[in-house]
Amino acid sequence: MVYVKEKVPVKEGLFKWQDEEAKLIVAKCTKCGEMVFPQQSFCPECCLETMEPVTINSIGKLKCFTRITAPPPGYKGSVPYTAGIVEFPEGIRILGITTEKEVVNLEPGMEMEVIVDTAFIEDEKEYVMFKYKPVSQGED
Amino acid sequence: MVYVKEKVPVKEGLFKWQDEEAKLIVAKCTKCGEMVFPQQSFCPECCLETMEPVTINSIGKLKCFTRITAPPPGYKGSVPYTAGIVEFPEGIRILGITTEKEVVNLEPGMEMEVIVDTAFIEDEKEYVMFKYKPVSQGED
Amino acid sequence: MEEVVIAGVGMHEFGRFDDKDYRDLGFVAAKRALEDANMSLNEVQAAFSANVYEISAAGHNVLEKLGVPGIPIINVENACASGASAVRLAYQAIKNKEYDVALVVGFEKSPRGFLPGAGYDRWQEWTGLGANPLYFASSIHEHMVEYGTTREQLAYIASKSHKNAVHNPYAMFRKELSIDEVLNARMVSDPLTLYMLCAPNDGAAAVVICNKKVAKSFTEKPISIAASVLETRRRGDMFVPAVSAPANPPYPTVAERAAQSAYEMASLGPEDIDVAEIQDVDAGSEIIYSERLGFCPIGEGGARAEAGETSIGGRIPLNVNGGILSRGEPVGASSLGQIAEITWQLRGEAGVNQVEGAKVALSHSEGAGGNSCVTILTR
Amino acid sequence: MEEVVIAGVGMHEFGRFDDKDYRDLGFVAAKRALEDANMSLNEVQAAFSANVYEISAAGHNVLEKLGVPGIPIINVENACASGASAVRLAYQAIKNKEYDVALVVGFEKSPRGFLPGAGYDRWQEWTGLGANPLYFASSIHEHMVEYGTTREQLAYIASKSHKNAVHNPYAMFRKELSIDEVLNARMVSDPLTLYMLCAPNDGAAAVVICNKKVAKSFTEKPISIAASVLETRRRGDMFVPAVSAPANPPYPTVAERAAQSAYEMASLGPEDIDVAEIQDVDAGSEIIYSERLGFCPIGEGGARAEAGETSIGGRIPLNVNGGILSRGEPVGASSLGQIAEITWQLRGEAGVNQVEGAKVALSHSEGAGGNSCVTILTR
Ligand SMILES: [Zn+2]
Ligand SMILES: [Zn+2]
Repeated sequence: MVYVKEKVPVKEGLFKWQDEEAKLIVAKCTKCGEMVFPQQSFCPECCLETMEPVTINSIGKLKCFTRITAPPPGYKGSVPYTAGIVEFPEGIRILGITTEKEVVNLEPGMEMEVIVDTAFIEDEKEYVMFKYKPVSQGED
Repeated sequence: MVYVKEKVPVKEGLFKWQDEEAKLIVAKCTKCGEMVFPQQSFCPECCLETMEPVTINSIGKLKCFTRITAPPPGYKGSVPYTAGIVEFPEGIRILGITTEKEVVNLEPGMEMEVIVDTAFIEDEKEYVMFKYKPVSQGED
Repeated sequence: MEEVVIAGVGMHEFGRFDDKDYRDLGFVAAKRALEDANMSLNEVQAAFSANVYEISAAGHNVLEKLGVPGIPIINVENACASGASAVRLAYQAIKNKEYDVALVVGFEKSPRGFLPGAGYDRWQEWTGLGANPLYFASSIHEHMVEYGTTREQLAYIASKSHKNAVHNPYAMFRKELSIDEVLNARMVSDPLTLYMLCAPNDGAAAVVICNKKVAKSFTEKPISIAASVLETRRRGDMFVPAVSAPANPPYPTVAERAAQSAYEMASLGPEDIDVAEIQDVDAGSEIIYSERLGFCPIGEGGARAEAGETSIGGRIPLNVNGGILSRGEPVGASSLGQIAEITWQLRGEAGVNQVEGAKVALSHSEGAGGNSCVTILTR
Repeated sequence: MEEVVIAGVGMHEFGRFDDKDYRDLGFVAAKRALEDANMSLNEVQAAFSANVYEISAAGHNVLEKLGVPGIPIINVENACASGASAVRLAYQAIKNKEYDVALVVGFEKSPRGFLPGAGYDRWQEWTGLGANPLYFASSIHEHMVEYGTTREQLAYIASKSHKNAVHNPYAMFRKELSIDEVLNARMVSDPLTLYMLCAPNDGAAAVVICNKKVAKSFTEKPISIAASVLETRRRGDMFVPAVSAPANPPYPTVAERAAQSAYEMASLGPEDIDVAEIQDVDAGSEIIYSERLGFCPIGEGGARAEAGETSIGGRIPLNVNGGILSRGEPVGASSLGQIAEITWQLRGEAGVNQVEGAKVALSHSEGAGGNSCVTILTR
């Protein structure tokens, strides 16, 4: 068992997670409505500093996915793992890791829930990351 | 004492050294006379494949020099060391390491002789390199 | 506005050459291109290099071996589209009479394994999102879901590539592979097996670009540059290393935009293209791009390929010398390799894989950063 | 042929910023330059980035933070002259009506210690010849031997730089240094002490380049680009990483050639320059280049500096905001920093270090590969 002093996100501002429901934070343009994840201050379309952070629905539809068997550069987790693109009702598609190791557990079009889970542990810190979890499988 | 199986040059084609007087090999253009070190097949001036290898006089004049105290990237020798530009009678200036650790042993304009000496030892191989040695100091 | 032609092309073989450094590779390609153009570096007024993984002054160091005439040299890095981006700079400069002759040389010693440095942020790398094949696999998987593209069609593309490459002396892989062999190979990023993904490798390619009038004194086989386009992704393209995209962007993809600009510039359409080298960085990309470049309707790329339309002798032969899947991808050199190959096609010098009577050819490269280049050549 | 102006400039401070990556630095500089030009990225039609040490699509990744308008982006690497080389591409493209507005952004997170990747062959590195300061030190030592330039004159240059930098918010070193402090500092590469050599560091700078007619709708203080030149060394310049040179080359150095081309292009001479930022990568370089750029006779650079001619208020003030010696050198950003500084000078916005009435200014950058850029601006 690894001793963990604190939990920290892999990057600040990606998701809400502490003492509240896990939700992705996107930036939304107050002028044109464009959304971008991770959040940034300039709108990709308007090219103006018109974005504000908003959270989106924690459930979306899985559009496509893949399974990776060899660790890519800098990866601190275990292989194999799966990743996919989820389309959220607000109209944004976001690439993320899923909770599943095998694609057999995934179906195009299935509902996925955003959860926050351990990414890796390093220097007594538990780094947490958003992941997509199939809604059908083991809901609360 | 490090065991050395063989002596090899730091790069082939830089200098003559085995069983003969140490001499730098330059490429000389058969068309315009331009010389370049290390040798290459194209003339820097004519841009044609008109170069042939020739050796040059093993003694030249020291134009300028410096002393380096911290090891640069990839350096396999010891610090401090000195390096300088020697101008050879054929009309080419070549940058090289000297045998001296201190600039106090060097004078602008002094005659320097090309010798071949140990650069470093690695994997039981002694890598040899040309160096400039003051002619006044300990000639044979 | 001057007319611009390709006066010479040259390649160093693509593969793994552990005893050569990037200078050796670039030197050979540039030397061959200059020889092909009956020129020396003395005739060249500006040079552009294309490379990703070297640090500094790489083009300068390559060209030193061919002469030191003091011309301006610019090193360009635009990922997989580096070479074609550099061609565009040379093309524009010659079109605008800045120079009469420019040399573009691309070269690469690719690192082994997954390519680093595509621009991922640290958190993407840490969590496993920093993997290029993940992007390629996701794209083609969505295509499969939406249009019924099959694994067999992906395998067909890879098998076609390897069959084409048998006769290409510049390709890394020159052995035929059956559809079964492709399907049964190690799964790298589902649905892409090892043979459906290109291998980054070493290599070099060079192109001499020239004012058409000036070219006459050097070569009797100039090939015209009818279009040279570089576009960059908008938000709809969730390209390496982007993490999100709008669900239904109301504008075309970057490949569509680059193709459209190129067709307009050349006053030609996709129906006029006789042969094309397109960014088959994986088998899925060949399918997707064959649609986006206008060679068949959206969704039909897999079926059309399987029906032989993109094979030699088919309606629109794609990657007839094996493409990136068989040549491998020395990133900086890759798109110049494409341009060399289609130049040979238009000259009728492509040997066994010659597309008979090819008059118009297209090269398409696309990669990290969302760069998309389309170059159209005519004879 | 269109007239070309600088419509806006911006810098991120030069220094060490361990908590920021290159994207953060480039973003700030680009944002400030666009704000200065009263533009957003939507007005920009093409972008050029200047960077040495990032791997791929670096400019794309920086600009993403300001918008994703799909414009062509080209990443340029030309060592210390990367920024000015990119400016030249933008300048040529706008002059030739390819675009009306282009953004050039340079950024760097320099590695610590001796800079790697200057293009040395392995044997040079192994044997100790792969060290940039060795080249700088040799050059100025020969100058000392030939013309009697003194260590005190070198120290004077460094001291002048540090004095000038006190009021420059973008400089890394803003503390005055006496001539004795410079002379007594650690000897790095004889005769160059620590304070006579620039420190590679982090930073960013950006320039908005614009068609003069179009600029009128955005800014009331356009600065004209009278010349933008890139030349590359001939054999006589034994520049990093060259090992040999002819003893008596019958042609000018690359700095002389670049300056000559620039003066011709601008129809101006060195006597017309009111203020200049030149490549003081070390104190010796400032002396040598002050001569090669025509600001004083060959051999007199050290004495003229010591006599105050190159100080603020002198005949030809050089590096009046501290130059590279005090700003430090974020390699890709460095020459854009020069251009930003002289733009402020010509606008009369340079504060304490303003050269009164400056109408014509020059920027000179030179580095690995033998790149030499000279840019002349006028108001
Ligand atoms: Zn907006
Ligand atoms: Zn010659």
